[in-house]
Amino acid sequence: MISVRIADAAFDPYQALALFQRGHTESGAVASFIGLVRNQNDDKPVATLSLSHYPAMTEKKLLGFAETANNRWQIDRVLVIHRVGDMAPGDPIVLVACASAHRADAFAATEYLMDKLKTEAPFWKAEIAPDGARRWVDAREVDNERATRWDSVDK
Amino acid sequence: MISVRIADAAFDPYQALALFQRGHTESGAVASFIGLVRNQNDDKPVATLSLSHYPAMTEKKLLGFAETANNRWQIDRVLVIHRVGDMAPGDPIVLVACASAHRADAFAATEYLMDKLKTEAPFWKAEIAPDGARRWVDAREVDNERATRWDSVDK
Amino acid sequence: MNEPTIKILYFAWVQEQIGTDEEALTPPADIETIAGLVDWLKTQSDGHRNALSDVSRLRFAIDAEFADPHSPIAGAGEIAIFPPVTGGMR
Amino acid sequence: MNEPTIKILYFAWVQEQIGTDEEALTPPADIETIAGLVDWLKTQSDGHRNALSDVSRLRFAIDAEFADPHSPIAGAGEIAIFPPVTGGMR
Repeated sequence: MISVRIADAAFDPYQALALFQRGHTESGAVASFIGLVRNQNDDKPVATLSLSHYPAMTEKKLLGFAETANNRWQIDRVLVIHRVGDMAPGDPIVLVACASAHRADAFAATEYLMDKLKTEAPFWKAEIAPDGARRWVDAREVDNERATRWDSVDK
Repeated sequence: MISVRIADAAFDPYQALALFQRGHTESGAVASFIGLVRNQNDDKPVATLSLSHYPAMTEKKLLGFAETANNRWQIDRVLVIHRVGDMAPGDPIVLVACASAHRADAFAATEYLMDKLKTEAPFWKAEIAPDGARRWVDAREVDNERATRWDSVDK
Repeated sequence: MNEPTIKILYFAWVQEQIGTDEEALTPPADIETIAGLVDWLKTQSDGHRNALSDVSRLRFAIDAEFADPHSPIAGAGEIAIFPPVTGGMR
Repeated sequence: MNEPTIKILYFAWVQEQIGTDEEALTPPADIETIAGLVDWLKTQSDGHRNALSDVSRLRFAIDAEFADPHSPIAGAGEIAIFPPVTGGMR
Protein backbone atom coordinates (compact mmCIF):
# COMPACT_ATOMS: atom_id res chain seq x y z
CA MET A 1 0.00 0.00 0.00
CA ILE A 2 1.37 3.37 -1.05
CA SER A 3 0.11 6.60 0.44
CA VAL A 4 1.40 9.98 -0.73
CA ARG A 5 0.11 13.32 0.43
CA ILE A 6 0.96 16.97 -0.17
CA ALA A 7 -0.19 18.85 2.93
CA ASP A 8 -0.97 22.55 2.56
CA ALA A 9 -1.60 22.91 6.29
CA ALA A 10 0.12 21.66 9.45
CA PHE A 11 0.09 17.89 10.00
CA ASP A 12 0.97 15.76 13.02
CA PRO A 13 3.66 13.26 11.95
CA TYR A 14 3.45 11.27 15.20
CA GLN A 15 -0.27 10.74 14.82
CA ALA A 16 0.19 9.97 11.12
CA LEU A 17 2.79 7.33 12.04
CA ALA A 18 0.48 5.79 14.64
CA LEU A 19 -2.35 5.56 12.09
CA PHE A 20 0.02 4.20 9.46
CA GLN A 21 0.85 1.18 11.61
CA ARG A 22 -2.48 0.67 13.40
CA GLY A 23 -3.95 -2.78 12.81
CA HIS A 24 -0.96 -4.06 10.84
CA THR A 25 0.57 -6.95 12.73
CA GLU A 26 2.18 -8.61 9.70
CA SER A 27 5.02 -6.11 9.32
CA GLY A 28 6.95 -5.55 12.51
CA ALA A 29 9.63 -3.15 11.29
CA VAL A 30 8.77 0.52 10.76
CA ALA A 31 11.57 2.90 9.77
CA SER A 32 10.69 6.54 9.52
CA PHE A 33 12.08 9.99 9.04
CA ILE A 34 10.57 13.21 10.28
CA GLY A 35 11.93 16.54 9.07
CA LEU A 36 11.15 19.71 10.99
CA VAL A 37 11.80 23.37 10.31
CA ARG A 38 15.02 24.46 12.01
CA ASN A 39 15.28 27.79 13.77
CA GLN A 40 18.45 28.62 11.85
CA ASN A 41 20.26 27.64 8.68
CA ASP A 42 23.93 28.34 7.94
CA ASP A 43 23.95 30.37 11.18
CA LYS A 44 21.20 32.68 9.96
CA PRO A 45 18.00 32.77 12.06
CA VAL A 46 14.83 31.57 10.32
CA ALA A 47 11.40 32.92 11.30
CA THR A 48 9.39 31.36 8.49
CA LEU A 49 10.09 28.65 5.95
CA SER A 50 8.02 29.03 2.80
CA LEU A 51 7.78 25.97 0.58
CA SER A 52 6.41 26.21 -2.94
CA HIS A 53 5.98 23.39 -5.44
CA TYR A 54 4.82 22.42 -8.93
CA PRO A 55 1.56 20.66 -8.06
CA ALA A 56 1.00 18.73 -11.30
CA MET A 57 4.48 17.28 -11.04
CA THR A 58 4.93 16.80 -7.29
CA GLU A 59 2.36 14.14 -6.63
CA LYS A 60 3.35 12.23 -9.76
CA LYS A 61 7.03 12.23 -8.74
CA LEU A 62 6.28 11.21 -5.17
CA LEU A 63 4.12 8.32 -6.33
CA GLY A 64 6.87 7.27 -8.72
CA PHE A 65 9.52 7.26 -5.97
CA ALA A 66 7.23 5.25 -3.68
CA GLU A 67 6.51 2.71 -6.42
CA THR A 68 10.21 2.30 -7.18
CA ALA A 69 10.93 1.74 -3.49
CA ASN A 70 8.08 -0.74 -3.30
CA ASN A 71 9.48 -2.71 -6.23
CA ARG A 72 13.09 -2.61 -5.12
CA TRP A 73 12.68 -3.56 -1.44
CA GLN A 74 10.46 -5.92 0.49
CA ILE A 75 8.12 -3.38 1.99
CA ASP A 76 4.48 -3.76 2.90
CA ARG A 77 3.50 -0.11 3.17
CA VAL A 78 4.93 3.31 2.31
CA LEU A 79 3.78 6.69 3.60
CA VAL A 80 5.01 10.06 2.34
CA ILE A 81 3.64 13.38 3.60
CA HIS A 82 5.29 16.62 2.46
CA ARG A 83 4.23 20.08 3.58
CA VAL A 84 3.96 23.10 1.31
CA GLY A 85 3.21 26.71 2.30
CA ASP A 86 4.47 28.77 5.22
CA MET A 87 5.89 27.07 8.31
CA ALA A 88 7.41 28.17 11.62
CA PRO A 89 10.48 26.60 13.32
CA GLY A 90 9.56 23.23 14.79
CA ASP A 91 6.77 22.62 12.27
CA PRO A 92 6.95 19.26 10.46
CA ILE A 93 8.00 19.49 6.80
CA VAL A 94 8.15 15.85 5.81
CA LEU A 95 7.33 12.37 7.06
CA VAL A 96 8.47 9.22 5.30
CA ALA A 97 7.68 5.82 6.79
CA CYS A 98 8.22 2.30 5.44
CA ALA A 99 6.84 -0.85 7.07
CA SER A 100 8.39 -4.22 6.35
CA ALA A 101 8.94 -7.64 7.87
CA HIS A 102 12.68 -6.82 7.75
CA ARG A 103 14.35 -3.78 9.23
CA ALA A 104 17.09 -3.55 6.58
CA ASP A 105 14.49 -3.10 3.83
CA ALA A 106 12.54 -0.58 5.87
CA PHE A 107 15.67 1.52 6.47
CA ALA A 108 16.92 1.39 2.88
CA ALA A 109 13.56 2.36 1.38
CA THR A 110 13.17 5.26 3.82
CA GLU A 111 16.63 6.62 3.02
CA TYR A 112 16.01 6.23 -0.70
CA LEU A 113 12.79 8.21 -0.47
CA MET A 114 14.41 11.01 1.54
CA ASP A 115 17.24 11.32 -0.98
CA LYS A 116 14.76 11.45 -3.86
CA LEU A 117 12.56 14.04 -2.14
CA LYS A 118 15.63 16.21 -1.71
CA THR A 119 16.97 15.99 -5.25
CA GLU A 120 14.14 15.11 -7.62
CA ALA A 121 10.87 16.47 -6.30
CA PRO A 122 9.81 19.94 -7.47
CA PHE A 123 9.86 21.75 -4.13
CA TRP A 124 11.57 25.08 -3.43
CA LYS A 125 12.35 26.52 -0.04
CA ALA A 126 12.54 30.21 0.84
CA GLU A 127 13.65 31.29 4.29
CA ILE A 128 12.30 34.45 5.83
CA ALA A 129 14.48 36.00 8.55
CA PRO A 130 13.05 37.68 11.67
CA ASP A 131 13.64 41.07 9.96
CA GLY A 132 11.50 39.97 7.00
CA ALA A 133 14.39 39.39 4.56
CA ARG A 134 13.57 36.59 2.15
CA ARG A 135 16.22 34.19 0.83
CA TRP A 136 15.81 31.29 -1.59
CA VAL A 137 17.62 28.20 -0.32
CA ASP A 138 20.33 26.92 -2.66
CA ALA A 139 20.59 23.28 -3.66
CA ARG A 140 23.67 21.58 -2.27
CA GLU A 141 26.02 19.45 -4.32
CA VAL A 142 26.42 16.93 -1.49
CA ASP A 143 22.75 15.97 -1.82
CA ASN A 144 23.11 15.18 -5.50
CA GLU A 145 26.20 13.10 -4.80
CA ARG A 146 24.38 11.25 -2.04
CA ALA A 147 21.46 10.53 -4.36
CA THR A 148 23.70 8.95 -7.01
CA ARG A 149 24.08 5.85 -4.83
CA TRP A 150 20.56 4.89 -5.94
CA ASP A 151 21.31 5.08 -9.66
CA SER A 152 21.16 1.30 -10.00
CA VAL A 153 17.80 1.23 -8.21
CA ASP A 154 16.29 3.77 -10.57
CA LYS A 155 17.38 1.99 -13.74
CA MET B 1 21.26 14.07 25.37
CA ILE B 2 20.99 10.32 25.71
CA SER B 3 17.87 8.67 27.05
CA VAL B 4 17.64 4.90 27.52
CA ARG B 5 14.72 3.05 29.07
CA ILE B 6 13.79 -0.56 29.71
CA ALA B 7 10.00 -0.67 29.77
CA ASP B 8 8.34 -3.50 31.69
CA ALA B 9 4.86 -2.40 30.58
CA ALA B 10 3.34 -1.22 27.29
CA PHE B 11 4.63 2.09 25.93
CA ASP B 12 3.39 4.37 23.15
CA PRO B 13 6.25 4.88 20.67
CA TYR B 14 4.39 7.60 18.74
CA GLN B 15 3.84 9.67 21.86
CA ALA B 16 7.43 9.00 22.97
CA LEU B 17 8.67 10.25 19.60
CA ALA B 18 6.52 13.39 19.84
CA LEU B 19 7.90 14.14 23.32
CA PHE B 20 11.44 13.39 22.17
CA GLN B 21 11.30 16.16 19.58
CA ARG B 22 9.04 18.66 21.36
CA GLY B 23 10.69 22.04 21.83
CA HIS B 24 13.83 21.12 19.90
CA THR B 25 14.08 23.40 16.89
CA GLU B 26 17.85 23.12 16.48
CA SER B 27 17.86 19.61 15.03
CA GLY B 28 15.52 19.19 12.10
CA ALA B 29 16.23 15.57 11.15
CA VAL B 30 14.72 12.76 13.20
CA ALA B 31 15.27 9.19 12.05
CA SER B 32 13.52 6.48 13.99
CA PHE B 33 12.76 2.82 14.08
CA ILE B 34 9.75 1.20 15.72
CA GLY B 35 9.62 -2.56 16.14
CA LEU B 36 6.31 -4.27 16.82
CA VAL B 37 5.35 -7.83 17.68
CA ARG B 38 4.42 -9.72 14.54
CA ASN B 39 1.47 -12.11 14.48
CA GLN B 40 3.65 -14.86 13.00
CA ASN B 41 7.28 -15.82 12.68
CA ASP B 42 8.69 -18.34 10.21
CA ASP B 43 5.06 -19.09 9.24
CA LYS B 44 4.16 -20.07 12.80
CA PRO B 45 1.41 -18.02 14.50
CA VAL B 46 2.46 -16.07 17.60
CA ALA B 47 -0.03 -15.30 20.40
CA THR B 48 2.43 -13.89 22.94
CA LEU B 49 6.02 -12.73 22.73
CA SER B 50 7.83 -13.02 26.03
CA LEU B 51 11.04 -11.02 26.36
CA SER B 52 13.45 -11.62 29.22
CA HIS B 53 16.71 -9.83 29.90
CA TYR B 54 19.71 -9.51 32.22
CA PRO B 55 18.80 -6.26 33.97
CA ALA B 56 22.23 -5.35 35.41
CA MET B 57 23.75 -5.70 31.96
CA THR B 58 21.00 -4.39 29.69
CA GLU B 59 20.90 -0.79 30.71
CA LYS B 60 24.70 -0.59 30.79
CA LYS B 61 24.97 -2.01 27.26
CA LEU B 62 22.24 0.27 25.89
CA LEU B 63 23.89 3.34 27.38
CA GLY B 64 27.21 2.21 25.89
CA PHE B 65 25.72 1.82 22.40
CA ALA B 66 24.06 5.24 22.63
CA GLU B 67 27.31 6.87 23.76
CA THR B 68 29.24 5.27 20.92
CA ALA B 69 26.64 6.50 18.42
CA ASN B 70 26.77 9.94 19.97
CA ASN B 71 30.56 10.07 19.59
CA ARG B 72 30.68 8.64 16.09
CA TRP B 73 27.94 10.69 14.42
CA GLN B 74 26.76 14.28 14.68
CA ILE B 75 23.63 13.70 16.68
CA ASP B 76 21.94 15.98 19.17
CA ARG B 77 19.72 13.49 20.97
CA VAL B 78 19.29 9.71 21.19
CA LEU B 79 16.30 7.82 22.55
CA VAL B 80 16.16 4.05 23.11
CA ILE B 81 13.15 2.30 24.66
CA HIS B 82 13.09 -1.50 24.76
CA ARG B 83 10.22 -3.56 26.16
CA VAL B 84 10.62 -6.63 28.34
CA GLY B 85 7.89 -8.99 29.59
CA ASP B 86 4.86 -10.43 27.78
CA MET B 87 3.53 -8.75 24.63
CA ALA B 88 0.72 -9.38 22.13
CA PRO B 89 0.95 -9.00 18.33
CA GLY B 90 1.03 -5.33 17.42
CA ASP B 91 2.58 -4.27 20.73
CA PRO B 92 5.70 -2.11 20.44
CA ILE B 93 8.96 -3.87 21.35
CA VAL B 94 11.50 -1.21 20.60
CA LEU B 95 11.84 2.45 19.66
CA VAL B 96 15.11 4.03 18.60
CA ALA B 97 15.23 7.68 17.54
CA CYS B 98 18.15 9.96 16.68
CA ALA B 99 17.85 13.71 16.13
CA SER B 100 20.46 15.58 14.18
CA ALA B 101 20.95 18.61 11.98
CA HIS B 102 21.78 16.16 9.16
CA ARG B 103 19.65 13.28 7.98
CA ALA B 104 22.59 11.03 7.02
CA ASP B 105 23.89 11.04 10.60
CA ALA B 106 20.42 10.46 12.03
CA PHE B 107 19.88 7.44 9.75
CA ALA B 108 23.32 5.90 10.36
CA ALA B 109 23.10 6.20 14.15
CA THR B 110 19.60 4.69 14.20
CA GLU B 111 20.68 1.70 12.09
CA TYR B 112 23.77 1.22 14.24
CA LEU B 113 21.69 1.13 17.40
CA MET B 114 19.20 -1.36 15.94
CA ASP B 115 22.02 -3.68 14.85
CA LYS B 116 23.60 -3.50 18.30
CA LEU B 117 20.30 -4.12 20.10
CA LYS B 118 19.85 -7.22 17.99
CA THR B 119 23.29 -8.72 18.47
CA GLU B 120 24.84 -7.38 21.68
CA ALA B 121 22.12 -6.58 24.18
CA PRO B 122 21.16 -9.34 26.64
CA PHE B 123 17.55 -9.89 25.59
CA TRP B 124 15.94 -13.23 24.83
CA LYS B 125 12.67 -13.78 23.01
CA ALA B 126 10.30 -16.68 23.56
CA GLU B 127 7.25 -17.09 21.33
CA ILE B 128 4.07 -18.62 22.67
CA ALA B 129 1.76 -20.13 20.05
CA PRO B 130 -2.05 -19.93 20.26
CA ASP B 131 -2.04 -23.53 21.58
CA GLY B 132 0.29 -22.50 24.42
CA ALA B 133 3.46 -24.08 23.00
CA ARG B 134 6.52 -22.10 23.99
CA ARG B 135 9.54 -21.74 21.70
CA TRP B 136 12.79 -19.84 22.30
CA VAL B 137 13.72 -17.74 19.28
CA ASP B 138 17.08 -18.65 17.75
CA ALA B 139 19.69 -16.02 16.92
CA ARG B 140 20.28 -15.62 13.20
CA GLU B 141 23.70 -15.56 11.60
CA VAL B 142 22.63 -12.80 9.19
CA ASP B 143 22.23 -10.39 12.10
CA ASN B 144 25.77 -10.98 13.29
CA GLU B 145 27.08 -10.47 9.77
CA ARG B 146 25.10 -7.28 9.45
CA ALA B 147 26.48 -6.00 12.74
CA THR B 148 30.11 -6.52 11.66
CA ARG B 149 29.83 -3.48 9.38
CA TRP B 150 30.14 -1.35 12.52
CA ASP B 151 33.38 -2.96 13.70
CA SER B 152 35.37 0.15 12.85
CA VAL B 153 32.89 2.31 14.79
CA ASP B 154 33.22 0.18 17.91
CA LYS B 155 37.02 0.21 17.95
CA MET C 1 0.89 28.29 -40.55
CA ASN C 2 -0.38 28.08 -36.95
CA GLU C 3 2.35 27.70 -34.33
CA PRO C 4 1.04 26.05 -31.19
CA THR C 5 0.61 27.94 -27.93
CA ILE C 6 2.64 26.58 -25.03
CA LYS C 7 1.90 27.13 -21.37
CA ILE C 8 5.11 28.27 -19.65
CA LEU C 9 5.33 27.91 -15.84
CA TYR C 10 7.88 29.59 -13.57
CA PHE C 11 8.73 28.70 -10.00
CA ALA C 12 10.68 30.11 -7.04
CA TRP C 13 13.06 32.99 -7.84
CA VAL C 14 12.51 32.54 -11.58
CA GLN C 15 8.85 33.32 -10.97
CA GLU C 16 9.72 36.30 -8.75
CA GLN C 17 12.12 37.82 -11.26
CA ILE C 18 9.82 37.34 -14.26
CA GLY C 19 6.87 38.58 -12.26
CA THR C 20 4.38 35.91 -13.25
CA ASP C 21 3.81 32.24 -12.43
CA GLU C 22 2.44 31.30 -15.82
CA GLU C 23 2.03 32.60 -19.34
CA ALA C 24 0.71 31.22 -22.64
CA LEU C 25 3.13 31.94 -25.47
CA THR C 26 3.55 31.02 -29.11
CA PRO C 27 7.26 30.64 -29.84
CA PRO C 28 8.43 30.90 -33.47
CA ALA C 29 8.30 27.65 -35.41
CA ASP C 30 12.09 27.40 -35.74
CA ILE C 31 12.59 26.93 -32.01
CA GLU C 32 13.20 23.26 -31.41
CA THR C 33 14.69 22.81 -27.95
CA ILE C 34 14.40 24.09 -24.42
CA ALA C 35 17.65 26.03 -24.90
CA GLY C 36 16.18 27.72 -27.97
CA LEU C 37 13.00 28.53 -26.11
CA VAL C 38 14.97 30.09 -23.23
CA ASP C 39 16.94 32.29 -25.64
CA TRP C 40 13.68 33.48 -27.20
CA LEU C 41 12.04 34.03 -23.80
CA LYS C 42 14.94 36.30 -22.80
CA THR C 43 13.78 38.74 -25.50
CA GLN C 44 10.33 39.09 -23.91
CA SER C 45 11.20 41.50 -21.07
CA ASP C 46 13.99 42.68 -18.76
CA GLY C 47 12.60 40.36 -16.08
CA HIS C 48 12.85 37.37 -18.43
CA ARG C 49 16.36 38.33 -19.43
CA ASN C 50 17.54 38.62 -15.83
CA ALA C 51 15.84 35.46 -14.62
CA LEU C 52 17.00 33.30 -17.53
CA SER C 53 20.49 34.74 -18.07
CA ASP C 54 22.42 31.81 -16.57
CA VAL C 55 21.05 28.55 -17.93
CA SER C 56 23.32 26.52 -15.61
CA ARG C 57 21.22 27.76 -12.69
CA LEU C 58 17.97 26.60 -14.30
CA ARG C 59 16.14 23.30 -14.44
CA PHE C 60 13.27 22.33 -16.74
CA ALA C 61 10.27 20.09 -17.09
CA ILE C 62 8.17 19.24 -20.12
CA ASP C 63 4.64 18.13 -19.28
CA ALA C 64 5.69 17.50 -15.67
CA GLU C 65 8.76 15.37 -16.47
CA PHE C 66 12.32 16.63 -15.99
CA ALA C 67 13.95 17.76 -19.23
CA ASP C 68 17.29 19.32 -20.15
CA PRO C 69 18.37 22.16 -22.45
CA HIS C 70 18.69 19.78 -25.41
CA SER C 71 15.21 18.30 -25.00
CA PRO C 72 12.96 18.90 -28.04
CA ILE C 73 9.84 20.90 -27.28
CA ALA C 74 7.73 19.63 -30.19
CA GLY C 75 4.35 18.57 -28.91
CA ALA C 76 4.86 20.03 -25.44
CA GLY C 77 1.73 21.37 -23.77
CA GLU C 78 3.38 22.73 -20.65
CA ILE C 79 6.99 23.72 -20.02
CA ALA C 80 8.23 24.63 -16.56
CA ILE C 81 11.39 26.60 -15.74
CA PHE C 82 12.74 26.68 -12.21
CA PRO C 83 15.86 26.60 -10.00
CA PRO C 84 17.36 23.32 -8.73
CA VAL C 85 14.90 21.75 -6.29
CA THR C 86 15.34 22.10 -2.53
CA GLY C 87 12.68 19.99 -0.85
CA GLY C 88 13.05 17.27 1.75
CA MET C 89 15.57 17.76 4.54
CA ARG C 90 19.27 18.42 4.86
CA MET D 1 42.07 -21.79 52.02
CA ASN D 2 38.78 -20.01 51.37
CA GLU D 3 37.58 -20.24 47.79
CA PRO D 4 35.33 -17.30 46.90
CA THR D 5 31.61 -17.75 46.34
CA ILE D 6 30.46 -16.72 42.86
CA LYS D 7 26.93 -15.76 41.90
CA ILE D 8 25.96 -17.71 38.78
CA LEU D 9 23.03 -16.38 36.70
CA TYR D 10 21.13 -18.30 34.01
CA PHE D 11 18.83 -16.88 31.34
CA ALA D 12 16.31 -18.08 28.74
CA TRP D 13 16.36 -21.82 28.03
CA VAL D 14 19.51 -22.31 30.09
CA GLN D 15 17.52 -21.06 33.08
CA GLU D 16 14.56 -23.30 32.21
CA GLN D 17 16.66 -26.43 31.84
CA ILE D 18 18.67 -25.85 35.00
CA GLY D 19 15.53 -24.91 36.90
CA THR D 20 16.85 -21.80 38.63
CA ASP D 21 17.71 -18.25 37.64
CA GLU D 22 20.56 -17.83 40.09
CA GLU D 23 22.73 -19.78 42.49
CA ALA D 24 25.70 -18.97 44.70
CA LEU D 25 28.45 -21.56 44.26
CA THR D 26 32.03 -22.06 45.35
CA PRO D 27 33.95 -23.68 42.49
CA PRO D 28 37.20 -25.53 43.32
CA ALA D 29 40.29 -23.33 43.35
CA ASP D 30 41.82 -25.02 40.30
CA ILE D 31 39.10 -23.73 37.99
CA GLU D 32 40.51 -20.79 36.10
CA THR D 33 38.29 -20.09 33.11
CA ILE D 34 34.66 -19.96 32.06
CA ALA D 35 35.16 -23.26 30.20
CA GLY D 36 36.47 -24.89 33.35
CA LEU D 37 33.57 -23.51 35.34
CA VAL D 38 31.06 -24.89 32.85
CA ASP D 39 32.62 -28.36 33.00
CA TRP D 40 32.38 -28.27 36.78
CA LEU D 41 28.78 -26.96 36.71
CA LYS D 42 27.79 -29.92 34.52
CA THR D 43 28.53 -32.22 37.48
CA GLN D 44 25.99 -30.42 39.69
CA SER D 45 22.78 -31.98 38.33
CA ASP D 46 21.17 -33.59 35.30
CA GLY D 47 19.61 -30.22 34.50
CA HIS D 48 23.02 -28.55 34.52
CA ARG D 49 24.49 -31.29 32.36
CA ASN D 50 21.73 -30.99 29.76
CA ALA D 51 21.67 -27.22 29.64
CA LEU D 52 25.44 -26.82 29.41
CA SER D 53 26.28 -29.82 27.20
CA ASP D 54 27.01 -27.83 24.02
CA VAL D 55 29.23 -24.87 24.81
CA SER D 56 28.97 -23.57 21.24
CA ARG D 57 25.31 -22.73 21.98
CA LEU D 58 26.21 -20.73 25.08
CA ARG D 59 27.31 -17.19 25.70
CA PHE D 60 28.81 -15.72 28.87
CA ALA D 61 29.22 -12.56 30.85
CA ILE D 62 31.50 -11.77 33.78
CA ASP D 63 30.25 -8.94 35.97
CA ALA D 64 27.85 -7.84 33.20
CA GLU D 65 30.45 -7.73 30.41
CA PHE D 66 30.54 -10.30 27.61
CA ALA D 67 33.21 -12.96 28.10
CA ASP D 68 34.25 -16.10 26.23
CA PRO D 69 35.15 -19.65 27.28
CA HIS D 70 38.82 -18.70 27.68
CA SER D 71 38.13 -15.71 29.93
CA PRO D 72 39.67 -16.06 33.41
CA ILE D 73 37.16 -16.03 36.24
CA ALA D 74 39.53 -14.86 38.97
CA GLY D 75 37.93 -12.00 40.88
CA ALA D 76 34.53 -12.43 39.24
CA GLY D 77 31.58 -11.60 41.47
CA GLU D 78 28.84 -12.60 39.03
CA ILE D 79 28.97 -14.91 36.04
CA ALA D 80 26.03 -15.22 33.64
CA ILE D 81 25.40 -18.10 31.22
CA PHE D 82 22.83 -17.75 28.47
CA PRO D 83 21.98 -18.47 24.80
CA PRO D 84 22.91 -16.04 21.98
CA VAL D 85 20.88 -12.87 22.40
CA THR D 86 17.71 -12.25 20.37
CA GLY D 87 16.50 -8.74 21.18
CA GLY D 88 15.71 -5.90 18.82
CA MET D 89 13.90 -6.66 15.57
CA ARG D 90 14.43 -8.83 12.54
